[in-house]
Amino acid sequence: MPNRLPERDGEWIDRSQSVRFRFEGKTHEGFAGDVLSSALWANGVRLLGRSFKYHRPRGIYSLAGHDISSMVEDAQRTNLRGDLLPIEPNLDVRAVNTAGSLERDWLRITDHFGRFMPVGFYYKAFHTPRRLFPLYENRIRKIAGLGRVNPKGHLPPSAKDYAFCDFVVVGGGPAGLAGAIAAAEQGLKVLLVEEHPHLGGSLLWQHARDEAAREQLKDLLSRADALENLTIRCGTQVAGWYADHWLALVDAERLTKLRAMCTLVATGCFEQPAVFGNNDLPGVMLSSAARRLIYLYRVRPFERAVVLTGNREGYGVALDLLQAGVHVVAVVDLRANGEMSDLAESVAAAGIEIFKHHAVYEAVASRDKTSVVGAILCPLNEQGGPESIGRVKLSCDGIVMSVGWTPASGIAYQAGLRFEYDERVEQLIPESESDRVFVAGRAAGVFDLESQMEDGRRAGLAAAAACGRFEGDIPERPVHTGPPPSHPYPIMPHPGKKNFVDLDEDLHLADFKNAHQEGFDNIELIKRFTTVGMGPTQGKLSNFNAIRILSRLNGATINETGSTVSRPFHQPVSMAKLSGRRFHPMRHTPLHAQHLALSANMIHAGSWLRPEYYKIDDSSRADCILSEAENVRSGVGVIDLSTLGKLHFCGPDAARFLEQIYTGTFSEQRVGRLRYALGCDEQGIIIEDGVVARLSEHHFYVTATSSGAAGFYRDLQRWALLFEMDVTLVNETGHLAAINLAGPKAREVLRSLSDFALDDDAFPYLAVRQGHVAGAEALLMRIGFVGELGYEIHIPAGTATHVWQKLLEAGRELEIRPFGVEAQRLLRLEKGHLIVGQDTDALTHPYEADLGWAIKAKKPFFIGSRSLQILAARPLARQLVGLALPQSSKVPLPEECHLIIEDGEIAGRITSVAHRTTLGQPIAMAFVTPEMASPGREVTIRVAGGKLLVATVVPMPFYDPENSRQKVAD
Amino acid sequence: MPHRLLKFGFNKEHPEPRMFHAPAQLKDEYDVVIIGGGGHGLGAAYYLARDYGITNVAVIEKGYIGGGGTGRNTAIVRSNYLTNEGARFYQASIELFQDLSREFDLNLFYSERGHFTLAHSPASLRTQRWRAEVNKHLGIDSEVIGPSEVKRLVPEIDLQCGGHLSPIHGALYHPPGAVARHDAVAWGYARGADRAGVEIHQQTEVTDIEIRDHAVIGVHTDKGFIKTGKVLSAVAGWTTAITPMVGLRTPLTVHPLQAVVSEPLKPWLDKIVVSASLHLYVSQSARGELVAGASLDPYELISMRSTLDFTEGVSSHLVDLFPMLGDIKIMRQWAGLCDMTPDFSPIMGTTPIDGFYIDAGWGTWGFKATPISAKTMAATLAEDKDHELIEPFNLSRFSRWQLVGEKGAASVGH
Amino acid sequence: MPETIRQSPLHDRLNSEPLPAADLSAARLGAVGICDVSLLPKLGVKGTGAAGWLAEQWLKVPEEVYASAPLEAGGLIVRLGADEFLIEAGSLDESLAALRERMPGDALHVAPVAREDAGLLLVGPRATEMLLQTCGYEFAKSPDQRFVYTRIAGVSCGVLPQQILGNRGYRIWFDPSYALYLWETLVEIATELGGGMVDAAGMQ
Amino acid sequence: MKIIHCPINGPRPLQEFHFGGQVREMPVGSQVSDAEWADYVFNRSGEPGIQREWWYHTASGTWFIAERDCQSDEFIRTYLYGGRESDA
Repeated sequence: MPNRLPERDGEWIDRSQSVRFRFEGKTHEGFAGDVLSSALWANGVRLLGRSFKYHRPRGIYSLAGHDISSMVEDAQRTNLRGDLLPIEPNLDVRAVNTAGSLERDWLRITDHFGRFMPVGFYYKAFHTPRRLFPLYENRIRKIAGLGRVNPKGHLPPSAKDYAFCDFVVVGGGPAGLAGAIAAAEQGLKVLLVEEHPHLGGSLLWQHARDEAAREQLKDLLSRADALENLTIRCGTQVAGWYADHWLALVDAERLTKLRAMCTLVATGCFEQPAVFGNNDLPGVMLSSAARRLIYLYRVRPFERAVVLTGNREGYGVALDLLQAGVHVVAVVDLRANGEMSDLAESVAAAGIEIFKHHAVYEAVASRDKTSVVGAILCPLNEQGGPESIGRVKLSCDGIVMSVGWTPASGIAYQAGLRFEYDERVEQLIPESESDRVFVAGRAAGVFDLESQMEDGRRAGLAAAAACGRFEGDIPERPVHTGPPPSHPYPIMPHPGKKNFVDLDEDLHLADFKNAHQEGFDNIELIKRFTTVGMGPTQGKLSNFNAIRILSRLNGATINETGSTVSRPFHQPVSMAKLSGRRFHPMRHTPLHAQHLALSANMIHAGSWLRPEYYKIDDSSRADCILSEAENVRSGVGVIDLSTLGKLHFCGPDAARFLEQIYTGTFSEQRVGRLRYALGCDEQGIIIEDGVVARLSEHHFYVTATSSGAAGFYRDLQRWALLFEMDVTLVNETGHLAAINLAGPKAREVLRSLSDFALDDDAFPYLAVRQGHVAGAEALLMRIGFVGELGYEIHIPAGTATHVWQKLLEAGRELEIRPFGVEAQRLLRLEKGHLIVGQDTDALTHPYEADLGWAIKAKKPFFIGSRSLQILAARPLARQLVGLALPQSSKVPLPEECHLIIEDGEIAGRITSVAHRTTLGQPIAMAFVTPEMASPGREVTIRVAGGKLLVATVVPMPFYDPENSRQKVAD
Repeated sequence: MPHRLLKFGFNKEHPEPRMFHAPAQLKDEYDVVIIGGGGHGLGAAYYLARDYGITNVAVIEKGYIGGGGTGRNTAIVRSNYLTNEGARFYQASIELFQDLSREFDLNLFYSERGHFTLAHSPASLRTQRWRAEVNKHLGIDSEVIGPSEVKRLVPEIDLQCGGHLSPIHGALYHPPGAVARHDAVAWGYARGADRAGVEIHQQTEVTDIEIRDHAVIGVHTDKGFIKTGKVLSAVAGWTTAITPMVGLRTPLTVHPLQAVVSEPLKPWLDKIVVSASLHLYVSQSARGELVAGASLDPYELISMRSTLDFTEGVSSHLVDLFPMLGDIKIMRQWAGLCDMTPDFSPIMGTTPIDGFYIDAGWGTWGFKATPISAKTMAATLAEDKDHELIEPFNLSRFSRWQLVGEKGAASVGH
Repeated sequence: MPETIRQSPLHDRLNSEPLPAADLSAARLGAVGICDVSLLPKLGVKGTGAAGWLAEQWLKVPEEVYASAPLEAGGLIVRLGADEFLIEAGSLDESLAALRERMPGDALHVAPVAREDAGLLLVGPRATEMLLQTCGYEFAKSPDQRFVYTRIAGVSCGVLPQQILGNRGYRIWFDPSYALYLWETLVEIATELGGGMVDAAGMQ
Repeated sequence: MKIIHCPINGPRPLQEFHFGGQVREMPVGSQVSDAEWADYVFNRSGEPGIQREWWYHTASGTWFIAERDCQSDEFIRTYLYGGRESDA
């Protein structure tokens, strides 16, 4: 580690733990606490990555993950940021987006063709001739993108959690710490979140040479430590701020969703680069990066450095470099008058040459173009632009940029604050604060260290006041005095070399000029056309320079130019963390284990799991289904109907309420009897059907469709309010099980288990009875959905297994068998019963579905009644009919949703079909035009492969049209 | 390298003129005022000029061109709709799209990738088959395919969806399904309209519409009054702010629709994958980013704020479908506005107010309809009669109880 | 009704693995233990006459919505709303069945509600942490014995925070059709936190 | 995530709720024309600004009314239907 500096108080590395890791196939050594970039730089490795478009060499730039210069991948993960990636013993990474290797990336050739690829070039070529575009596109796709997805990658689910506090402080620098302490001292429950592994923020590097500042940090940390109601989370980023102080916190392990009452944004600033020729070469870096290297990782950034500055900070950086053993060749100051403070004297005293009103015009590249070997300076003219005469070339291996800042304002923007440009600091500062969102410190344009802490304290007290914990006076925000910390236009045109504005997207100054020339002259349009700020770091280092450039081009102020909107995330967040442990609630009927024991093939039905059919060895699915159905027709079967909605309507208005909900009448329904119930929405569209059982004068028990039950119950609750009904609604859907015992031998099975009379007189068709079955409290409904003698047995869920087993035992001699959803669908189709949602669609009204009989139009009102009145007066557009399909044909039988074609036009569609039935004849239900709906009419179906099949309209039901089977007497 | 790029290398100055101009001020009178400088509004202006020679047209845009739904959608183009009316309409749109780069001489990166609508249940597969059959009837390339075919075409997919969701039963495969550079569509229309003499006024807001005797006579803007007898409202998510100006009631409700992009990746997904059950759609852009979206936000809101629960949900479903994506990072999220109709079809054409034309109800399907809606609205304005393709979409269909039910094909936002 | 015919919705799931031994249960309770109390008999009473009827049955009816009160015979009563109550017996006895028998057959304003809820207890010092992984409600701020309706891992639940074995614990009721899902989810999290399923004995 | 103040359950995150649409007055069917009825069935206000809406707290089954600015997403107040009001 040739560039490692001696040990120093406050360094982040642990020299007792050396760590060997691999980069681009070579082994390197660093210390625990190093990130990849710092460890490589310590070892003299300066080529860390290649750029997105031109594959230019890149080194350390921000050392904060605000550029994509060092993006790497390993066998599992990709797009890892070297600036933020801790080195670990088994780390083995390579740069992303290189063809061949990082050093020999053959795509670096694209750099030479840059002039053929101006801004938006891809809009202007490749589209003619049209047939060639896919070829071009394929090439472009291949070279675009950064990391490769590992096709076998499979991160285990991580936990996600929720957290709560009164006051969240984003950023653990001087302002954030002071704010958190002030609020915690007032009794607020405070959470301070710091994205780096250690607290201190700018105190750690910007003020590192200042002994007093180091003491201040220690003091802040010990005060913070003493406060029990102040929690600190380091190594955690606030990825986004959402409505009502809902924050996404992301650390190495997980996503935490934090609910706060107030937010302090004390996120500091992103240092901004200068724009000059070759300003992306390895060796050109932000002053904050150089200082992070020196103070956090103890790495000497260069041998010989030139400092380009436009503020006081640059002089401090020069002294920092000097102290780190760097030969500082020159300080180049953009400002006409240079620096007036004592710092300038110290710099001059150290023998460093100061070039006032000069700029670095170009970084001189080594022959292999992978490092800086010099800097060309130029004097500036009155407008601040480069003079063509008087240029100076200095030899150096590093150029440090200290030209200004832009607030890390993303969280504040997301929290609804707006920023405006302030010429006192030449940066954006918050236009105002809300009563619960505060900004303090450098993000608010407060740069003096004492003032930053004062500003933090102010915000902490304001938060305490907002939470009702503080009533005293809240101080004003300190105002910046002295020269601005940022230079208003650190941007030098260079006709020959690329001078980058956006390093993610490889955009240089000319791209902006050209885009503007083409009419993209407002900030949003220029962003979209150039793609500035759209790369992985979302413009942290480029957006503001783009605004400065556009303002110049438009001759407008920064405030007139405006800015683009900040959106989450602050740094990208992995989908594994975002998704976390997945909660997909699934519902099981109480008989689930019974079905599994009977080899059921389970399928998802909405949120439920249901038996599709029960597997029998060596039998096909279709055989199993048909034999289940046949067993119901000839013997007896049981099906689990526990997914049905099960609702009670109780109270004096119960009948009246039902009549307003459903199309039928219920007030004169006899106690102990059942009625079919059809529900429409306000448009008159069918949404529900079920059975209403009258248990007593004021008590009805109602079944609803499995998929619709939850929503239907919710709607019922609202209708009860709206109609001002004295009715108590109870939803027992999950609390009750339902088993349908069906088939000619059903009664025989039930007889030995029930405590009430089952003969036709005592318990006729369409009657309901309450009693016990196999000792369990039960409600029985005699219905014939499948067209046979049948009893729907409703019992408490806890007794379902017992009752099911008793039924199977009692029916063993009669060869009782369970049947699944598919057999039931077949049986009901044979009976001509429609299924809402399958035989009806989002626009089907009852008249189309042959359910006009279920509408009691004389009722004064029910939901949908007025609409149905309108629909009834209109000619029908379609009608649901039964179709007999040919038994043997060379043409395949239709599938559901195959179309009916008449005169070359679509005239309907199959809604349900059964190829094999207990009738021996394939049948279907279909929508057809009314002209085609009469029995005997032949219709043509377009089936698989476009073939045409002729079928015949027949009356429904297909099976037992007299309904004698379900009414059967013993 | 295409020869068209050579000029950039050998010219000292950037050899490109302005694509569109920024007129200093509004004229007193225009033949047509188009509210909304998105793809639809600019396109209508373009076709009014190209097909009908009507060029005294102002496009009034309160922000910047293409800044609404045009620039916020996930740029998917398809025509595998459920109804006759819908499928014909969107198919006509695809046909225009396919030739638009040539017509504009601007590469829209119109890229046919193939579009899958996954079915996770037999019921969903039925709807897909319905769509496929209607499509085939109209000559649109769509087919229902089984799970193994899905796996063959998109090998990264987990047919079991992680095991805790309903597995994939099959899909509707629509080979012409495409993506395009959405911004460029607006720019292309803007350039074409601008060249024909149409004025595009950005950062200009319509504040009211003047009506006399049930007819439009002018438009108030924040930059002054304009006389005109014909106004087209083509503002999608902002329609409910415009229609009250003319006293028109509509079924529109506005919901945000959000989307996310991942960091750029080397290409691995060259298809467009949609799952209605998982509320997910995803494709990979030419830049390498995964662009993904889901269903509408669950309540009405005329705001483009983002939510975390959206990103959590869409990530979760992406990982359900593609388990390898756990490590991949979401870079940015955003939202657009969707003006939803009860039947998931647009509202287009003439209105009860003479001279007020509406192009709205674009919900989540506005981008893919851009060329055809622009063209048919231009025809409707020029001839003051609904173009044949959009007759079924007239606002009056609701009072006539003749809805065009597209929910089965459009309920997931893409 | 013979007791044996009733089963917890988790019956088969719990039968598939043996109950943890006492020492394992104790170790898990050092983090978070989860146990099934679904079989405790429950009764719901709903309707505008519910409060009055319960008072007539000599039950101490909680006045406020979401207040709960212990029953003299063991168990507890929770006021779920202005017009709705949940009663859970303290043991597998028949007392609630008797109460249910006394309900009028066709009262205008009192309706019995079949409550077959799954019932879980979360016990141990990390119980709150476990809820923080599954629920966006801040239980740290809600008092003991005060009922809360919320969502846990996507399932609508009723939660009663209680002191159990010296820690803040939680009694959770929910639709039994979600029992298997929620149990698997919570046990997975509990296991990560160093806990897991524990024997219900001694939990009450 | 938005916090919604349920009049019964207090402040809760949005995910505990279901949106029930705008509050609309149903006309008496027999007293309105077909066109007026269609207007009720299909048309909505949808304008930017404050609207009255139905919201449902799922776990407790509570329907209530919210006055909300559908542009700023600010809940102005919530109250039970025809019942007591509470500030949002």
